[in-house]
Amino acid sequence: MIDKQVSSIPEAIADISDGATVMIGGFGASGSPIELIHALIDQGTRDLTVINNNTGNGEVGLAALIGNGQVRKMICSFPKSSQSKVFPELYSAGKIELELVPQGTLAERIRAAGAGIPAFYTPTTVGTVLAEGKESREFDGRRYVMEPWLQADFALIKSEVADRHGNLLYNKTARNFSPIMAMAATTTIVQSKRLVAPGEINPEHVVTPGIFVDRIVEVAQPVHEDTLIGQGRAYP
Amino acid sequence: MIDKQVSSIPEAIADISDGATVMIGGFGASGSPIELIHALIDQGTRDLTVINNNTGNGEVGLAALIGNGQVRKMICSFPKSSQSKVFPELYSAGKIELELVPQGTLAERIRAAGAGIPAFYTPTTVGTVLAEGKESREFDGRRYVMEPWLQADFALIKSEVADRHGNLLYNKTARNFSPIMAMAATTTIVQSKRLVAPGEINPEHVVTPGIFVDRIVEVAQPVHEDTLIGQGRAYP
Amino acid sequence: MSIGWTREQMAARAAQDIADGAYVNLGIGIPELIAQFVPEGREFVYHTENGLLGMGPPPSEDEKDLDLMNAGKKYVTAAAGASYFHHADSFSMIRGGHIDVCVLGTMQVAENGDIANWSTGAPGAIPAVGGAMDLVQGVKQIYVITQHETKHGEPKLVERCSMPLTGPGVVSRIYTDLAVVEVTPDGFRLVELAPGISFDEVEQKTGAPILPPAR
Amino acid sequence: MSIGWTREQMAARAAQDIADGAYVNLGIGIPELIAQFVPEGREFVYHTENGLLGMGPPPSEDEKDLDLMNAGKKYVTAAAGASYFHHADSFSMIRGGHIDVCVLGTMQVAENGDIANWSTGAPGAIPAVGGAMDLVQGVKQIYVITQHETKHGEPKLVERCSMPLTGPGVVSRIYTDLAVVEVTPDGFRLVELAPGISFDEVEQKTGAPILPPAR
Repeated sequence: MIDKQVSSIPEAIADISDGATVMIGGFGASGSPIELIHALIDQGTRDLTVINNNTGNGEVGLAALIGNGQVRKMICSFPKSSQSKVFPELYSAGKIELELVPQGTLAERIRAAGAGIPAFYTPTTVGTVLAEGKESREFDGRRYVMEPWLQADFALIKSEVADRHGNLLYNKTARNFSPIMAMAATTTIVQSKRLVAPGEINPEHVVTPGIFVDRIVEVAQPVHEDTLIGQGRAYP
Repeated sequence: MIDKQVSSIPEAIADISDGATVMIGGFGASGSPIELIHALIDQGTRDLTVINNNTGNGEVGLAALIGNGQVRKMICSFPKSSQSKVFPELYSAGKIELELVPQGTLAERIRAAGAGIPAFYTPTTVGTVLAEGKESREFDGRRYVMEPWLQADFALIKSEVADRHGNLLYNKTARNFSPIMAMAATTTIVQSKRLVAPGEINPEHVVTPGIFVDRIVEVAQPVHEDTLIGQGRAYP
Repeated sequence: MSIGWTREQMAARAAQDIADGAYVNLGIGIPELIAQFVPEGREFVYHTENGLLGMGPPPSEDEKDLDLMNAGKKYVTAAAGASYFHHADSFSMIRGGHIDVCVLGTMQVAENGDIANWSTGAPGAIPAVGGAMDLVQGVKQIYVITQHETKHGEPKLVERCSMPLTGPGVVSRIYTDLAVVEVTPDGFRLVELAPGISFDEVEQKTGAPILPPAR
Repeated sequence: MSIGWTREQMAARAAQDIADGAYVNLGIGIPELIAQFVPEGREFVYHTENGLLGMGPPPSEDEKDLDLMNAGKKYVTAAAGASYFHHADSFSMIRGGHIDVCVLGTMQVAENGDIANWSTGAPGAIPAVGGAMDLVQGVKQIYVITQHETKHGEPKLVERCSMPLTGPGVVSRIYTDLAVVEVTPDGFRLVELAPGISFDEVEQKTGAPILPPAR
């Protein structure tokens, strides 16, 4: 029988090892799988390459993971934040690498990895410094740059509802990068607010089909990054 | 105010002119916008390039459009059908052109057009006669062929529910190519079984966001291609 | 004359080699029978490329929905835990390597894993490929179920395919009425004989050398 | 000293040039004010690149959902007729040319339509681009709202951008506190002056030649 549920968060992430590439869902605070990230801090895994649109906020979640020195390299579109000094300080000190990718290219590279497309062409960055070193060519008289897929060993995802097959629903704009990251990672680990029986999610409404999910752990009352920041909290 | 509803089928398709490229949703009989296709037969538009996975069934819908001599070229993955001799006879007589595209490549080329991606690489067809004449290259030691986007002037789509913004829901596997065709065509024309007020479709459940839709016409009791064929019907 | 396995037995034998929890795409014909022979205690999830994961058995007349069909255009049902999606997402599952096993029928399969199952290559034939080339390139394991010989007594397991390829070097296992054969770097190798069938007979009816089972 | 338009008036003026039914993406800052000045009888649909079409006004404290924000990470609401989608679909709307108008702030805009609004290019600055480069390449019309001069009295409308480009030749209209300016093949052309502002003043504060209004 298919049952992707695991009973604890530490068990869900136990095989994320030093040097892994990890996609983390969320755009800003919305959709960030805080409990999974904090477990990764507890586990002490190091030398990570992390893919996320941003670099976290405050001193919790992704910012705390970075602040704890566990991240070797960030791949993101917008590493600055008004609410976090963690990444900027490490970056300015030369202690963390950055691969800057425009947001739409980041999304498309992730989707391409999930879809078995090793490279594609996009007009984004043409005529800018971010196109330097990239292969480019014309189609129908317009210039485009070639971009490669972006794969990962793991994806950490937060969902609203899940079943044992791994079918997922999200809450509003918390959806953001999570469905495509679930497609692109070798192993996709989900923390879900609710677990329901197969069939309780209408097949017409499924956002992430179960085939893209490997493990689900129930986190019935997830803390929200914005709430933690509002309380001035730091992790650990 | 945004209101994409038009009051009649002939009005909805009136500007499809001779020589147009038209995507038609549906996989076999499921999701085929029969009423829109029959209106195109009534209108007598000729010299069409039609994009669909198949070439229609029986003597109704797409098969009837082809049989009526209105289609110059088919772009599809599977032009044979046990239920239609229309395309095979014209093709064998050299009276219709065919661009054969593997099904997944067809879907991805359509999606690429909607997503502003002029070309991408896929492993599909590598090592086969269908890769002949295509540009190919290696990524990470595996060979891929380059495929261009596939754009269209019009898409004809069947939906289950629509609102005046053009948000769409489909019924089961009738969804198939319709959401990506809606993205890829300059003008997307939808026949919908039901029209509801904005807000009645849960924003979490929308399959095709309204931005991809241009016109909606209500067809409250659409005939199903399989029903017509079962009745031995021909159009006109 | 040999007896060997029936179509149902071939499907049942192939089903034995599919792991619990596998995502499976079944081609038209004998492969479809696999769904009737899922081994005790296992659950397979069926993908059909027109846009359904979690395909269930054919509907009763009451259940039948004209908009719920499989890639072979047969009416089906949706199992609990199913999901619908559009064609680009469906082929992302295939091309992206998310489907574990695809079981296909074939016209020819070669000792190097080449498969030819989409066109005879006869002049004047209308070419029709569907999703076959996507499946053989994208799915993790490609299994073939086929009669060992054509109706005319010619081998379907050959040294090199004479018909146009669907994909090169993609097949890993072959289930015929006579035997289970694996494709190895050294060519065909027998895995198992059908009851009453000898290795000699299989060797004789195979159009390429075939190695005895690995010890 | 000139008076010219306030931030609100600049936004209201830009809103006049957006057609009924337009799909609109609004940058952070003054562009966001446009939503408050939709002309009578028109309906705009707002796209926010994190995954919402049909963005509504900020929520009341009761309505607030921590998972419903815009690309500027401000809490928003969803209007009737809204839809949620993932990031690849969201940027398909942008890159695929489905958004009608994007209104952005800027640091510099050149007479050839080049825009520089993502990085000062100062050494040691942390680069951060977000969706800016996707928007300027993908959206049908790129409008800019900006003060005519920097805080230090330097022109923001220039012959060539000195800062790193966001995109080349993409801007069609510029709304400043002093004037509305269009980008033509012949360079900047005045469309309209703010009340109390003379053409001479605009000319003087623009870092490139500016043509008088077309007749």
